[in-house]
Amino acid sequence: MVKFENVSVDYLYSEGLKDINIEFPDKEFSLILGATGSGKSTLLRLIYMDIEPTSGIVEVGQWSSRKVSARKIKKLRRSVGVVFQDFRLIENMSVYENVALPLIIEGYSRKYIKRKVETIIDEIGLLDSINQKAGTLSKGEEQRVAIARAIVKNPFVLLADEPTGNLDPESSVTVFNLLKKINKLGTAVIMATHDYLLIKDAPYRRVMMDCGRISENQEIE
Amino acid sequence: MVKFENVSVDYLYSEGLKDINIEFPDKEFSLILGATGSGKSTLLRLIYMDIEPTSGIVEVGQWSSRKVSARKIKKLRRSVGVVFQDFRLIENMSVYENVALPLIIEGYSRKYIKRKVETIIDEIGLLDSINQKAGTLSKGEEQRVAIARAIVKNPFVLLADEPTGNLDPESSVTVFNLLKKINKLGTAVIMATHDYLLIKDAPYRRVMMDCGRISENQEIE
Amino acid sequence: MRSYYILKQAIYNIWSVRIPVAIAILTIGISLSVLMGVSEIIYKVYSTVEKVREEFEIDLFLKSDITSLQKDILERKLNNISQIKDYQYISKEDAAQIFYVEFGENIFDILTDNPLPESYKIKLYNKMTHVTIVNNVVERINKIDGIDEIKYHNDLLLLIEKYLLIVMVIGGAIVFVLLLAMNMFVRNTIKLSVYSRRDQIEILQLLGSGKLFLKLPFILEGLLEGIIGGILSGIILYFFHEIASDTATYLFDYDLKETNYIWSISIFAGAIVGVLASSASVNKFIKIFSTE
Amino acid sequence: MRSYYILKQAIYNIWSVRIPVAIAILTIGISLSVLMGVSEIIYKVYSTVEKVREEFEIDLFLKSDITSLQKDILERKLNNISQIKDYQYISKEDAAQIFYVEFGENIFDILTDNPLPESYKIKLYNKMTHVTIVNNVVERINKIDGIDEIKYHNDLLLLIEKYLLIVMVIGGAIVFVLLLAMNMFVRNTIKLSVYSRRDQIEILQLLGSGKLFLKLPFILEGLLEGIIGGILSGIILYFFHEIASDTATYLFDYDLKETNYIWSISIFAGAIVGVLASSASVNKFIKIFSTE
Ligand SMILES: Nc1ncnc2c1ncn2[C@@H]1O[C@H](COP(=O)(O)OP(=O)(O)OP(=O)(O)O)[C@@H](O)[C@H]1O
Ligand SMILES: Nc1ncnc2c1ncn2[C@@H]1O[C@H](COP(=O)(O)OP(=O)(O)OP(=O)(O)O)[C@@H](O)[C@H]1O
Ligand SMILES: [Mg+2]
Ligand SMILES: [Mg+2]
Repeated sequence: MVKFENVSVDYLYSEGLKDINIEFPDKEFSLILGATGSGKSTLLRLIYMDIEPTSGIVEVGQWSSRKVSARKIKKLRRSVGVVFQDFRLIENMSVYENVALPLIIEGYSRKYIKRKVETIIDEIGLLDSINQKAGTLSKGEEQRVAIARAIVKNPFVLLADEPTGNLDPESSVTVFNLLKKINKLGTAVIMATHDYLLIKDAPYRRVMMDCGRISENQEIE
Repeated sequence: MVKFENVSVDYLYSEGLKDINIEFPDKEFSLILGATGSGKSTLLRLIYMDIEPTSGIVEVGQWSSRKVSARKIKKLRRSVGVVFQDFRLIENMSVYENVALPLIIEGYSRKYIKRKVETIIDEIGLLDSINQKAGTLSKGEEQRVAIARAIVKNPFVLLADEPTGNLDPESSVTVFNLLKKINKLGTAVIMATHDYLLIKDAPYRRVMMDCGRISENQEIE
Repeated sequence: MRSYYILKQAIYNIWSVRIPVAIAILTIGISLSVLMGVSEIIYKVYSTVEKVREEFEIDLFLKSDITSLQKDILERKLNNISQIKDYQYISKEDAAQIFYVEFGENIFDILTDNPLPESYKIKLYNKMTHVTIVNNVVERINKIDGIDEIKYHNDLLLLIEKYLLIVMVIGGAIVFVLLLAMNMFVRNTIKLSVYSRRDQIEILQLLGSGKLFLKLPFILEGLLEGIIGGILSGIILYFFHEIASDTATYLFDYDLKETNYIWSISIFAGAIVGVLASSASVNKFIKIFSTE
Repeated sequence: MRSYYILKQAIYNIWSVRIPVAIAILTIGISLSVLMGVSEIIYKVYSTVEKVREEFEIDLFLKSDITSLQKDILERKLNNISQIKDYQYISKEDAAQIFYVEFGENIFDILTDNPLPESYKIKLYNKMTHVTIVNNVVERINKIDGIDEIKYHNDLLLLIEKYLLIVMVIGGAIVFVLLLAMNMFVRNTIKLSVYSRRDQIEILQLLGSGKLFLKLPFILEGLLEGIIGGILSGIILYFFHEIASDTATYLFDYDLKETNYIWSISIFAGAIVGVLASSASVNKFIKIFSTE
């Protein structure tokens, strides 16, 4: 479970977040919507504790933003999968290596990693480019690699920040279906998106953000 | 006029471009469509001569890819505006400075630059963040800054690589209208996009790309 | 898999970021060779001075009418002077012999009588060959009966003490300053090399990698750079030895080839420096929150 | 506007990329102070040796029965020896006077007769104070009539020639090697500092910026870094002078404060080094196509 209690984030020129209170239950699929600059990414960054809240508490599973340590944050980040809005691939590593990184970090066996990574790269349709350097991929390809890296370790929460921004409608649907499938397997997914067409009929909770506040929190059964 | 003659680009793992023949007349608005990895960005990069064609000739106005020199490419790039797919803002400069750069490079007066840059930043709706460092902007904001920088110098061709990928539908429409306006003023616009909804009713030429080839070149009056 | 990754990454890093790595290697190589070259020169000067000291001796020429009792007393007194390491009695015949060896002429060919006096050659302990101590010893010896003349090259000692020793001290200071400076250059270069890859460190942290995993590729990279830098420095030193060898033999009567093993020290030192510097550098870029 | 941008950018660069800039400044500062400090030491040793040389003289003691005609001939012959710069006649009275000054005793208090001989003090040209030349000169003088004894400290010259001069040569070599090494360190550091901002250079090129516009902010940055590094080195040298001042006065009889102006050279050198290095570094990252 991910829980925000009176969370605010102050930035120098802009809103950041103001007094956010919200819970994302386990296994649920939530969509975060809102104009650019409304604070979607900031919200997600708080969850993987890339930034600290200026005030308030963020709780993610057993971890709380009140008691952080390098060791705890390390554990937390290992159990959360993140598709960063700017991908954050390591440019001079191959697609394979980028996707394998989370597994390597956790110390899985080479054989397991190979099987797992190849399956997932196949699923996102990049098997042909598996040895290509991430720095030479097209943006859409990079985005798919970023998605593969986020889901490869079966995280307990998956954060996806605009995961289809650089994809054509067809690939977007494929990716969205992938996220749905992962959600069905028990992972909570929190996805920030602008692609209203893609999510039009999705039966998921929609959280609307506006200037650093949650303007609507609409659950759909 | 931008003209491709039998242009191919070879990449290590993937298609790149194969035998492209196409003309983009002056003052026209063209849309480049196609799945991720189909070669849209490669096509655009050839126009601002960030890469060389492996074979064939690219002609942009008075410049030809057959006779390049540092001096000629400098001139060419000054008369072409580019919205890069990955924005390419200078992170530790402010929004103002990033947008002003092309004008500073051309040596305009300080007063002229100030007026021009402030107008355009207002137009893309970032006047509040004018002094914010580009590195701290949200992706959507970065994208709009990238657009502002591309159009600030009234280029004779404007290349826009997925300029609305990180924007919410509303901002996308604003940006698209801005591009239309610029086109009306006489600038040829070549825009690569995935946002079919946005361009649905636009009366512009559509170039469909597929695996490095042009699969359709459909002009609309 | 982790260790495979780490090794591969270290090698790959080196190749994919050639510029900073090449610079780090060059910096380590040049630093080490400058440092070790200068140290070696200073050491050679030092050992030359020591050799001059070691050869320092005091000659006591005895009166021609000295009695053997007086000689006994003299020897006993010499034994009592703690600064004296050793002395050697040279009889009139020994002196003639030495004269023959040194001048190639038999003294009896010139004179029928042997005019050379009996003498003692006195050696002091190495640490005692300082002008003031020597003067003191000479003074004590002077009081002994039966001595005609005392000869010793105190002016040489004076020179050593006034100039050469100073040069040594200055040389030591230079080496010390160089040590600090070179150490700083190597650390800074590696820090910059890591700095240019701070993105990678940040990404790995966002993926939950532990500190060690984060650091090991860089440490290994530092190790490899250090070893290559050390080899580079070894090669430079080798050529320095080749070039300077004749000069060194002439000046210091010293076979430079003897210290050719310096190249192995150089590699070892390079490795240590590389590891320490890269490890410390990565630490600078490890932080919990990206806003820190 | 361009120039405003360039200046602002240079200052801003320095602040926003503190780490590489601080490292560049430190590197320039330490390099300059090591280099200038070592050069100064070597120079001091050199000037001491020169002073010793300058003071070198040959004393000719004349026979007591020398006639004034013989003296005339002698002087004429001395004039003919081209290595001789100068000579000074010292009469018996002058000698007594010198004796008085040196020993504090009037010679006539001890003896009624003045036993001190007439003499000439000969100075050679500085360049001529080498063992072989001196021996040659002495040989020629020796052939002149009326000379009783020639005294000169050839052993000191020998020592200078065998050791001190060698130290000088070695010192010169050290300075030369340091010059190369430091130059490389500074260039590399600045190159790495520019390397960490190669994105910015690439972006500016994509926007059609000319070479000069691209380079000027970095050149200005190099200039500022060089000046600050030079000031740093000036401060280090200043303290080095303060600390070493007494020692230097004692050893070399040299007032270090005299060369305190070294800090200004240091700033000047820093500025030049900074500009050249940064200009060359940026060139490395200027290319037409991003695929090059
Ligand atoms: N490190 C920072 N320093 C200062 N301001 C920041 C920082 N990060 C974000 N902001 C500002 O906070 C606001 C919210 O940013 P955030 O990235 O959360 O927006 P977003 O909803 O993700 O937008 P987008 O849809 O464009 O990605 C923006 O106006 C942004 O400029
Ligand atoms: N520098 C490069 N080296 C190797 N392959 C490259 C390089 N640049 C692009 N490619 C490959 O060429 C193909 C076309 O790339 P391009 O960036 O033109 O696609 P795109 O149509 O712009 O895709 P997207 O919609 O994802 O941006 C991709 O498969 C990509 O992996
Ligand atoms: Mg965002
Ligand atoms: Mg593209």
